[in-house]
Amino acid sequence: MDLSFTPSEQAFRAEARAWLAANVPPGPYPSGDTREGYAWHVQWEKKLFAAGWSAVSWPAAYGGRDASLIAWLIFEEEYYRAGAPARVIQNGIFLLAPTLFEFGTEEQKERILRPMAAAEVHWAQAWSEPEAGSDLANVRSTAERVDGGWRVSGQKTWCTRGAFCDAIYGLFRTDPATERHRGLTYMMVDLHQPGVTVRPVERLDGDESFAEIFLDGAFVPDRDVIGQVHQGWKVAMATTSSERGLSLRSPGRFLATTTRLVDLYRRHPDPALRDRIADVWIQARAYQAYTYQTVTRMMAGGGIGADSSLNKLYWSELDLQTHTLALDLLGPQAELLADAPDAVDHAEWLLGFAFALAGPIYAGTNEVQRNIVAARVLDLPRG
Amino acid sequence: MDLSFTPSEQAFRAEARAWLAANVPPGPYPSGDTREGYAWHVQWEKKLFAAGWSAVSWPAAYGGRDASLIAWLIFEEEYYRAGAPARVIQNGIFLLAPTLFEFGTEEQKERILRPMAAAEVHWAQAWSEPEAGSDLANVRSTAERVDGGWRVSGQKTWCTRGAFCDAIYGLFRTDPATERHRGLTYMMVDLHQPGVTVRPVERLDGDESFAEIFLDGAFVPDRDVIGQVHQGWKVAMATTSSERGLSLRSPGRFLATTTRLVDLYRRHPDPALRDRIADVWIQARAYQAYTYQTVTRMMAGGGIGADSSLNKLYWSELDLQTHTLALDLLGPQAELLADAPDAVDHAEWLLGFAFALAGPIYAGTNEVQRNIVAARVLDLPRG
Amino acid sequence: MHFAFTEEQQQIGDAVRDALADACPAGVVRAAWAAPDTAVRSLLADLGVLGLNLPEAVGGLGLGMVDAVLPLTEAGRAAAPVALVETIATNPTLAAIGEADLAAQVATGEAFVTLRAPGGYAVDADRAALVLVVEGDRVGVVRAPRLVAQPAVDGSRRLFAVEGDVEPTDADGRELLDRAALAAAAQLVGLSHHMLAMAVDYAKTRRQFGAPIGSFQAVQHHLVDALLRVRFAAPTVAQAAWHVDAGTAEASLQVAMATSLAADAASLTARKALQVHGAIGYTFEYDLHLWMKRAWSLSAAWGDARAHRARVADHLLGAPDA
Amino acid sequence: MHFAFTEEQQQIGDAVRDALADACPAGVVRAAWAAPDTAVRSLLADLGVLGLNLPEAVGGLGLGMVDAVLPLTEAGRAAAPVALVETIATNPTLAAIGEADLAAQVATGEAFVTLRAPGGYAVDADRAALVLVVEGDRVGVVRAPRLVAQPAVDGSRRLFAVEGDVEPTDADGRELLDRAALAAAAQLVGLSHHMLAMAVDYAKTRRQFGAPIGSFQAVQHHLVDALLRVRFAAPTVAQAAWHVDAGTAEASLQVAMATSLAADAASLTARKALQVHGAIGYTFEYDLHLWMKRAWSLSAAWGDARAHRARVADHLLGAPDA
Repeated sequence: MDLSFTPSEQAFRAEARAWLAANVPPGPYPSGDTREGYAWHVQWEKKLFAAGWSAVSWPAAYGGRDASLIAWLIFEEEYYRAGAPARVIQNGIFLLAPTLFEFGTEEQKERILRPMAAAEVHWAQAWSEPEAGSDLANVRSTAERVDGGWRVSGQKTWCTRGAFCDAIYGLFRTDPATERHRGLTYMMVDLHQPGVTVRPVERLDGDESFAEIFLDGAFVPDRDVIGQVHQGWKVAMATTSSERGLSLRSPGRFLATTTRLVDLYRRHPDPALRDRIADVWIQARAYQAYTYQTVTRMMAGGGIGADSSLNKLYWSELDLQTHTLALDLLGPQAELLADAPDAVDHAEWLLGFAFALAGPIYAGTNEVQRNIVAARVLDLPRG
Repeated sequence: MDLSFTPSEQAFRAEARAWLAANVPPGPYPSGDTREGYAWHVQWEKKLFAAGWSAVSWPAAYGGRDASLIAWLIFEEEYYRAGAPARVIQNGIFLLAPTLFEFGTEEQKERILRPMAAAEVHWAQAWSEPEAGSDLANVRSTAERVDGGWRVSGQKTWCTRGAFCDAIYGLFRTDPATERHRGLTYMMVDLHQPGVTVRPVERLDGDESFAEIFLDGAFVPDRDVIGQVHQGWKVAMATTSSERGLSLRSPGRFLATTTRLVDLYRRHPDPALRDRIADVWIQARAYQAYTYQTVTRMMAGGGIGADSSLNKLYWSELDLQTHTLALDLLGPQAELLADAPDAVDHAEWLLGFAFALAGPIYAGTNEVQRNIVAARVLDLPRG
Repeated sequence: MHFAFTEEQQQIGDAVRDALADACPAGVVRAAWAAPDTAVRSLLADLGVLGLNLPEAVGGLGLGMVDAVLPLTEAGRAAAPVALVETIATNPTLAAIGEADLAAQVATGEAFVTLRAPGGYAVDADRAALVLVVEGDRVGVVRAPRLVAQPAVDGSRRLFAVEGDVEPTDADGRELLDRAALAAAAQLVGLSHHMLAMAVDYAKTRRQFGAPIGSFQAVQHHLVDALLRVRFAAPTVAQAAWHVDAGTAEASLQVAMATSLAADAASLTARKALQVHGAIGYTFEYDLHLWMKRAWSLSAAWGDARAHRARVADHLLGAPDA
Repeated sequence: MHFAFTEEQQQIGDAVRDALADACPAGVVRAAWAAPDTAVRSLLADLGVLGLNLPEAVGGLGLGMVDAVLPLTEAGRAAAPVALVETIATNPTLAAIGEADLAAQVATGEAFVTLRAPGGYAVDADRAALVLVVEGDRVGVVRAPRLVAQPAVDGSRRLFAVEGDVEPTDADGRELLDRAALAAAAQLVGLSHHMLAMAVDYAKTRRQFGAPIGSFQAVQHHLVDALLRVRFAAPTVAQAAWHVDAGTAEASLQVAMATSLAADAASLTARKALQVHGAIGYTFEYDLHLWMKRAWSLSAAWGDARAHRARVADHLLGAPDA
């Protein structure tokens, strides 16, 4: 056990910190979940990519730096510490890319990864359907075999930033005779083609970033199938329980948020909340320690397994506690929007609270995550 | 709505308060859950009965005062306020008696109630069996028809103070062809007879008050069946969801405990706990308000229904919060037993904490209570 | 001791409920985000609710806070886009400071009086004939306020910062704030009832894993937890109202208790209702957020749960640094 | 950055675990309530655990707190009725204050040194060659203590109030208390693991409503909640130990973090384990209470979760009345 950072890790941190200090634009930033804000963020993503910071853990061949997972955690810590813009391309680089690294062909990696990290091609996840929310295996969208590929039809929903993206990835039923987990195939679908209709859906905070995507015979060439045909569930789950469980919300985010909460307390003190503020600050650091432990194990060849579900439970509940506390500190100013003259910190705590409320829902509800942990970690009988 | 007390309610309160002030012995009292302590408590119960305070809401004919439910709540408030001894006969007067009032024959009421309230005949509940805990309908004990009555066999468990009692009440399967809720009969069983073996079981706090009761052909005369043969489930449930839901833990208990917690705070202050202390003090008073509302409805002819489950959830969770807070205030002294020279308040907070931990388990686990509320109050589909 | 609303009180509550069910469906709440409501306020005037606690001499019903609890609860249930807290709170003050003419206009809905929350803002101040403020323990009047709009999370609650000369009065400030907090608590109970009902309905119909999600224990227990908090908060609101009307020494303490419980209940219910709905509840087009945002707003505007508990703690335990 | 125990550290932990599984079943823990243990303490001496962090010169292993984490955790898992917290905490102090001979006897199990908790008591003080106390920021020694037995909830932890002349030393009191708190935290992690394992086993075998109770979502989620707290507490204990060994400036803060998390995890796990067991868990003859009582005791003796969070709060936010 050596919890100090190696000279090269320290050098990496110093380089990241210096670059961010010199390049992170002053806030507040527009929301990346509106069309105008998204365009602003894409410019930032391009700048990040140009400097080699878009996907540090990727091979240099695809625009990364071959950084270790430890270094990636360090970069994330520095990124959030600097208050840099939220990553609007994260559903590509953090959710699709790990799948491509594990199951993609060389051709796919060559073709897809660099434009993804460069923010030239924009990716949205398309896991949910109207009848497949928590019950992800209940996919109704179909793919019919045609010459050179597939014709896909159906409805995908809650596609984050789907209205601004170029392509989606998700599961399609390629074997009509099957049910649930069997007979599904993991596909990427170009949105710029006939047979695709994208309907933006506003979130409760007013941002328009959700999309419903209606597919009616859109074409998916064979080269856009990831992994084996009919083996999509395995492909999706393997990456869910590998790196994706780690990368969705890295500790740096919560370290930064709780540090800012401490700063907020200094401006809006309330002694009755000291204990709870210390508690969330500690929990964020526990999440950091846990993650360094996990990453050490992964770098030695271990997997993350169902720990990704424990991770998700921990950070989502921590995030909600943190933002609730911030609103408690703010009192009458808590409810003000960013355009209110009296708004504190550009209303980031209210916006953060609203987003934190979604944490126990997205990426698999916390009820489903608890079921998964009960079954896979505690080996309890299925209900 | 009139939340003031009528002159007669006020007079009743004054009379109770005066009698208790003159008669409640100075503490600490021995535990009513040890054999020696039980004997001490029985003497107190006899004194209470002699003065007419044992079961104030009962008809005078059985030793009560014909007091209204409001008056009963008032008496309970005064009783706990005075710090009077815990009622060791409560499983008779609060759990069996309501059943007798609703389903008992005149003969049964004449024969059983007065000796019960007078602490001459001692009653223990016998609901649980090894295979029927949360799943109360899974009763295995049987009753076989014989001349003039029944021969009962089986094992009852977790009979509180069963080792010191004379008789039990519970459900027995009278129709061997039935399963679950059907074919059960509500019976009272004299423990002083052949075919009865009582094994005391120590609780985690060291008191010996649990008992396992083994029945092997013990006799139950017909006159000790309550309600119709084979209709025992209905009899048991009707009273569970009527007065019993109210009487098991009346608000007076929690008003007194939280008032004593405030006193403890004054002796062991800790500003970080002010908010939580105010919270439990408020909740105790919310339970009081809720109960007066319920009782007003009942006195107008309404029932309590599944509200008894909401009650149980509320007071059991409140009690645990209250005692946890007390131990937090006590710090290093929290873990001391009553015979430790440094023990605070005769270790009542530690003992109360241990007992509070049982609250979410006994009288139907809180998980089962939540299921009941979901089904009966919210009308949610059964799982 | 008789802990129940009278038949008359129930009837007024039912009448408000029925009227709002017709006149104030979710679409009307949503519309008030774009264009401030006038119709629902008129309806409440017609029902007598706006003058409920004004003297009969000025066209009011001459009733008290206990009578106001059910109408307020029902306005909360409907998320009526009306600053009813301010009206119910300020009505007795108007009578006390001799603003009889204005009071008469309030009862008919012709005029509106608002109240600046301590450390906070005044709703609909741009439409108000008068802004009341509390300074020290007394009420002050701002007749020519300078207003700055402060857009907030609930688009139907139009907040304004208020500055300007304060004309002092002898009216009791604590009583005014207690009425406001209590009125908000009653609305929070109603808001909670509705959010819970939406979630229960959704849980009965939404199917996943081949069953209605309301059949899963985790979902059931979420909803029961919310119900538990709402059920035990509601009677304390009525109780506090009784103490306010009776002018007992513990009225303000009772208000603090009720408000803290109602605010906690509403916060928890909002969270559980959203969780049970999942993503659909997170959209702007689904109605749940209209109720959630009102709940967030009302549960903090007049002192949040913790602030009211701090008042109770001060009463019980002495001042914090004592 | 390498966040993992070494193979050697794992091996020592496994050895302690295996040895205690054999030599310290629940019956041995229970027996220690009646007659103080000597056998398990001897075993730990034989395994080198008692001298783990004493210099090799006095017969110790010359290791540090990181090395002690797994043995402590395993002693917690077994609820070993041994005052190991006191030994691991006081060992470095003995070396520092020149008690080399005594230290050598501690390593072999011939002698025992105890430590009075701040505001509290000293375990097994009647069997101790020396009682250490902390006064101000320094360690003091009580060589001829007057002891008063203070019976407490865990019958295997024999507490004594300690009075007597205090001989001052230069040894650092904060470091001593941090080692004690951290050792307790490691034991709490082990205790939690065992309570959770008992509850999981019970939930798999106990049937109600025609199914193992572990198949019900409510029971599953109780157990997952406990697991979550234990899993995220454990690495912070190792991390704090590393900071203590490295002597970093934030070592004491890290101990406060780890201790608060471990204490909360153990309290929650005790409660959930009892709830899942139901009445059987509430009996004296079932073993769960032996672990619960140890957890209650250890989670408060060296400062409870809140006290350690208060240290963190002071660090982050300044003094409370600042």
